[in-house]
Amino acid sequence: MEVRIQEADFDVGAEIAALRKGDARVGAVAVFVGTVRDVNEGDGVAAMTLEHYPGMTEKALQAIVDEAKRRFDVYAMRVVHRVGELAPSDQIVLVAVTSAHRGQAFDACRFVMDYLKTRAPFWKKERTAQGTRWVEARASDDAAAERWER
Amino acid sequence: MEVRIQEADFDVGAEIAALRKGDARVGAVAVFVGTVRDVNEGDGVAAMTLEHYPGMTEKALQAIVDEAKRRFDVYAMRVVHRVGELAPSDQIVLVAVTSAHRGQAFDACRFVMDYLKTRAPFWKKERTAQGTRWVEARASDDAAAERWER
Amino acid sequence: MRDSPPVAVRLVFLARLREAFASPGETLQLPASAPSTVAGVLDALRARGGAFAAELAPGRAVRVAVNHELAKPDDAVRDNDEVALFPPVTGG
Amino acid sequence: MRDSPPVAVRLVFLARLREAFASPGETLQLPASAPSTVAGVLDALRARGGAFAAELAPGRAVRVAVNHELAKPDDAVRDNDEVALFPPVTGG
Repeated sequence: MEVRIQEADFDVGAEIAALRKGDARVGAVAVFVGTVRDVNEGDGVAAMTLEHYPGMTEKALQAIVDEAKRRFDVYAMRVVHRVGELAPSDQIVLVAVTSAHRGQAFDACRFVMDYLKTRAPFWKKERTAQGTRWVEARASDDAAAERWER
Repeated sequence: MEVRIQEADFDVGAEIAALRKGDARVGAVAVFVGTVRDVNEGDGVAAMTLEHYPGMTEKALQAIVDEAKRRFDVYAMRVVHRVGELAPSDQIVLVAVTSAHRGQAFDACRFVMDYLKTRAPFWKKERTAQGTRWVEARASDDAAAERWER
Repeated sequence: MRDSPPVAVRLVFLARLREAFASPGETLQLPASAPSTVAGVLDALRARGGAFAAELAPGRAVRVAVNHELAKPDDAVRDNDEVALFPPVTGG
Repeated sequence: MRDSPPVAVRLVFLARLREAFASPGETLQLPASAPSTVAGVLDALRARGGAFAAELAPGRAVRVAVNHELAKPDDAVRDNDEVALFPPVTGG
């Protein structure tokens, strides 16, 4: 499966190994892992809940992966995104890409993250000493996604 | 150790875990793994030997890591490069970077790979059906490194 | 008044909007006078006042997906469409 | 002829150059007439002809490191420096 949404943690090494398995054309593997930071907007974060929109989420992620495959010369891609309750340092998201060459692998990996950040229906709710709050979207994420439209 | 040169293979998952360990400020981990392709310049590659320049190699890699830390807002970096005899699909190099945000992590990871490709004293010798040959440097690698000078 | 057939959409409220509206969703019968568009749906909800007017006020960032695809205000909605309202996404 | 003290450098040949010169390195006494620079070292080697002239011919891409730092033709070399000659790198 190119796209997975799950409550369980994932094993980065195992995911990369599965993605590469049997394909000796691969010369480059670019990987991104997003993790829960213990501080956001200056406040300590004790826990986080990740909500999503079942039904749309898988389609949105698959559409992003398909677009990346159209734009970049890559062999295989994988996106794993967790939902539910997470703690600081927990893994949230994995994007892994194989290609013959590093430029295409890096570009495709970054493209998927930039689009995921603005188009995939996930929402973070943080618990801090002041109570719970929904994380606000960042203008810098919109700007990062728009760079690919130029 | 931020920089290692070794004949032994490396465990990507373990390297990432060690890099992240104990640092809950981390929100982004960018990783690159370079692997031996079974075809290069149109010829099948049966095996590869990686030679380096002991004494200079460690210094060159550390200088690249230090420069990346000056340029980008990152927490921790790790470079592992193998030498000796390798086969198709074998891992060659790992670059891993942690940061608060993905843009800096991606940039630092790619910067290290681009500089490593043009400044770290490693040479590949391939064994093909036609015999052994030293891999020729690519103009595209020089161009990739020069992008960071602008 | 128009002659077009009645349009009912299945609304889904997510994240902050689900909490603000104290509901995961509902079925909305579009007023006969309303255009069968995303904007028409938002206007019908705003007309209720209260949390709907506040959360969907012009200038508040609200995203809409019709049948799981991101949609714009002028996009059409049809009878039985699933129309989801949510804040800008913050995953990854 | 100049009065400067004699300069001997420890040459290291790597990768294709090690094979072409059939040697991992040697100690080179720079001629008294040669400038104590990277270019002076390369000229002294080229003057030997054979594989040295061929591999170090103008237009061939050769990199030089002095005491483990990448160096340019005008960079100085001093007595007992380690001067490595190698093709453009191809790691990663």
